[in-house]
Amino acid sequence: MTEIVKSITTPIRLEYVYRPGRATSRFLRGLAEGRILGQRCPVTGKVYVPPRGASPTHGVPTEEEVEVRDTGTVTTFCIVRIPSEGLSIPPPFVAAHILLDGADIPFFALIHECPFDQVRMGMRVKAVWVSKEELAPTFESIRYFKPLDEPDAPFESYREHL
Amino acid sequence: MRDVAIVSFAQAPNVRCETERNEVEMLMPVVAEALAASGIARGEIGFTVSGSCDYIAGQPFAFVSGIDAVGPWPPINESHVEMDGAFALYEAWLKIQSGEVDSALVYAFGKSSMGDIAEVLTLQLDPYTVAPLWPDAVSLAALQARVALDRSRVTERAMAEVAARSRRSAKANPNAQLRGDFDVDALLAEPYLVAPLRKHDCPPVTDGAAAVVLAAGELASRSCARPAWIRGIDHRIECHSLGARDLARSASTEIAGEKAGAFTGSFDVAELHAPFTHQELILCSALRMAPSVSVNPSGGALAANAVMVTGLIRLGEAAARIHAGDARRVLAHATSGPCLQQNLVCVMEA
Amino acid sequence: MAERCAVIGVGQTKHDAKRIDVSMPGLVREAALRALADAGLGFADIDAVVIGKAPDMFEGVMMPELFLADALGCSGKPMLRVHTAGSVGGSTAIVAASLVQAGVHDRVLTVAYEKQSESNAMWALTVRIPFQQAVVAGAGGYFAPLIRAYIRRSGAPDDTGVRTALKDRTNALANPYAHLVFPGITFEQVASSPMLWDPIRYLETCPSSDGACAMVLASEKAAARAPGRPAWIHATAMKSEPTMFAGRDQVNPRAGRDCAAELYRKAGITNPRRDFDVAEIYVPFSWFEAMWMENLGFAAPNEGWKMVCEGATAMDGDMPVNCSGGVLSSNPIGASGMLRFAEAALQVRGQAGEHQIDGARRALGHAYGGGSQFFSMWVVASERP
Amino acid sequence: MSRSLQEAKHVLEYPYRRSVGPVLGRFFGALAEGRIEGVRTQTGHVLVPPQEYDPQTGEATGEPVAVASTGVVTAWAWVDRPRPKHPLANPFAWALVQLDGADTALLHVVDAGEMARMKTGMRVRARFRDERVGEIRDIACFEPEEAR
Repeated sequence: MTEIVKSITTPIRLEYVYRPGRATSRFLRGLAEGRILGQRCPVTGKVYVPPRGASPTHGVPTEEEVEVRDTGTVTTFCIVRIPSEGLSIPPPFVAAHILLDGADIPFFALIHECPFDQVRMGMRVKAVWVSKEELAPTFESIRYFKPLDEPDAPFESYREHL
Repeated sequence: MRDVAIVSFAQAPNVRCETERNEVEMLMPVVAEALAASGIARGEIGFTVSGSCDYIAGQPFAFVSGIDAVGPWPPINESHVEMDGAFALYEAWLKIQSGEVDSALVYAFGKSSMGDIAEVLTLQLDPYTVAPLWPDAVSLAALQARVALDRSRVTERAMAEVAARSRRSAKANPNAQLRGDFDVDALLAEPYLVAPLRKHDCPPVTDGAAAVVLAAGELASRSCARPAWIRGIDHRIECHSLGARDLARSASTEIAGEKAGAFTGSFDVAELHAPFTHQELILCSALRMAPSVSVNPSGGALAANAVMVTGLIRLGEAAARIHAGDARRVLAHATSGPCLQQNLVCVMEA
Repeated sequence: MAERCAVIGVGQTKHDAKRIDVSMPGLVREAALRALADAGLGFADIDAVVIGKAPDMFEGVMMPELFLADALGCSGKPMLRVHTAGSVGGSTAIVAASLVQAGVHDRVLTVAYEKQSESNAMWALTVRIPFQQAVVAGAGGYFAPLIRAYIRRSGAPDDTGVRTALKDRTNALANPYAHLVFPGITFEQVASSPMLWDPIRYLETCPSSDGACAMVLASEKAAARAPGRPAWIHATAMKSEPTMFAGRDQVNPRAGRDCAAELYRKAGITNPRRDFDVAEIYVPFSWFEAMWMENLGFAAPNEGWKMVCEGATAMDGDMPVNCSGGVLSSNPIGASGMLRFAEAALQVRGQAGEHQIDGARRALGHAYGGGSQFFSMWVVASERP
Repeated sequence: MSRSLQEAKHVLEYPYRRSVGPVLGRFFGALAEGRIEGVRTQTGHVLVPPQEYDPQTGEATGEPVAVASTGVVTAWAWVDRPRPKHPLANPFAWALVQLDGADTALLHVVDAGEMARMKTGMRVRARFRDERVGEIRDIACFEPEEAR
């Protein structure tokens, strides 16, 4: 009697070559210099960080470069409590939306140097960079954000960014 | 049926590798150009639909950022097919036929250069008994060419003549990637890539993007001096297994051609989506192309083959002949799947 | 000018974490053959097939409609493949309906599926891409901050999500096709389940399922010959907005509000809470029920949670939502949206079995996808439009 | 305008685990035993590889049918420079092989050494792997059946 096979394994491996394009290249080069560079939408004047070269609301190129600060306000966040593939740090940890000072769209980053259950909406935070020698054109140049010793921002100041 | 026409068409220059711009940056000027040519304002477009494929980009949801290129704000009526943009155009045509909208923007994008496209296309095959052997797209096309050589009037010389003619025609197409004069005897003296295919029988690897605007009735007449009216459009698929169908003919093209009205009257121009030389010969036979028809004056897929865009470009190129006043009745064809598994035929008139 | 279109056949698979007993063709055929049987038809009677699913990387097959064509009796017929992220099941049904509404075909089979057990959804959703920021912890990690923002904005009580989860998990007990089944589940069990992506608990989260859904859509002429009661499509709508832009309201996205407004205008709905008898809404994390109640106009802004807390969305409430158990109970991603549309159709056909709302005449089917940016919806009713 | 940063490699990799269903499950089971089985459609055609349905109509197929491990090449393409993922590292032919007793052709490879030995209509025989696990690659390749 032939044994019925239930399943087979079919490994798939494909290799691709990625190129970041101009806007992302400028942003990543900025990180290598310890700077956070956004781009301004020519129609709405809003500053996008990281920039993708296009205004998502108007379908036009964003060319004007704007440097934003590495401080900002936590608009909202999630406490990740389960481990999963690809995480470099053990849970629990906080992943936050951070509205950088000078930007008009939240930036995603981790928050450390603060107990995870004390992170708040409105909390003021600052980027913690890798050492000067380690700065490189990658997102990893910013290790995470840490709390600033400042009063929380009022809800009204960021409610439009939720 | 409503009268629906292609009223404008734009495409990015087809290139071997677009290193400077991401997909959105490639699409933006193309969408802007197609909209400007139609005279229909961005906010007035009734429906937007695109064609692209995650596996071309190597990441899930690759199409999502594409819509940034149209600036979908306020929110728009929008859809996406994981197929060539030609099939997105079909969905747009349906939407207009249903009476829900009067105009549509259709776009497609793909950077084939990002991966090994012949190997990426292997993932289209039956995942149980075929894909695990990793036959690449060129090898499968070569099998089909063999069947055509064995069982029909296709010859290697006729195939080389298709290649030479396509690349000669492409000299007049500023957006083409491969163009020039080639000697058929010299081509035939080249070694096989995968026998019976030589390099010239195969398409180039291409990055590209294209956009088309469709409009109905009076809006079409206002948007374009010579609209390319869609008189018939249909697409058909046939069975997947290469060993269970007749590879020497394209049965699904025959049905789609019949349904689209391709066999009533003559054509000035036909733009056929044939990435491999023998496929053009198979398609010409399936569509009963008269020798007088100018086939692929743009150079076709042999001159530029941005996968997921090539079919939409065929529709756009054919329509552009009407827009320019160079043709009165044209046929456009698009294909999907291994060895011409799925085929779309569209008949347009001035 | 559009032709009328009706649902005359509905089929779905038993949804499960691993449908190890079937191949992909077997899975889609299980749903398709049930829909055909319901419609009293065979593959030969079908004019065209429209298939939808979420990313191809879930199963590692590029454009799988090509190899599934034979399994769905498609040879010589038109076939289209839709992909609009999580809303795809809904938009696939809408594309299929437009084939009938455009007057092109009389009987269209539409199928949506996902066989997530072929890989791992968390892997496929968090593929690491060069030059881009790493995605943190899948869909839960993405949506949890939006839920937190909703709680802050609305002042909703913390147990709102628990209540929805308990309701949907209880409803699922009456649905033989549901994947997650917890007999005798209690409020305490949900409330004490572990936090995964705070504020989302384990039992407030959708599963990862293998499953498929299929429907046969028909013109008025073809529907007249159907053996069962048709569900008439009164309106469909789709709306999209960018994933991210300055000032975007991600909690109550305008694309969803605009989509509902267009849908209601087309269907003549003036008061959704009064005009609908039942709704099937795409709720992958329990809090989204309250959020979508507002987005869909069933409740005023910041008051959706009141419907949940008052029991309005329960089977015996005035606006029953997700009587099938919803996405929280079965989530074959590509099919999840079509399941909402199909369950709405089953309700107005009186064929929802143990989770039927008696006398349901008009129902809403809803799906969303991407970063709450793609919406597709339909209204189906027992009466002809 | 500054130019783009250097390119980077992106690898998309997963060992998909596919449930195969009853019809292919039996086919793969037979391959593990060094035999090839097809399936009969309602119209009497024998499909190899078998499918759960008739590719022309979508109707369910019937009982399994044993076929020979020999057959005829109905189409072939010669690969001089195999790709790393190809089943054979030496030059070989892709081929559609209609096995004796089957009505459809199976896609596989023929190890013929050189292109001059390939011909449409030639007879070939399956060479099975010694270590078989129940999958299509249990057939290592086909080879010319020159003894006949």
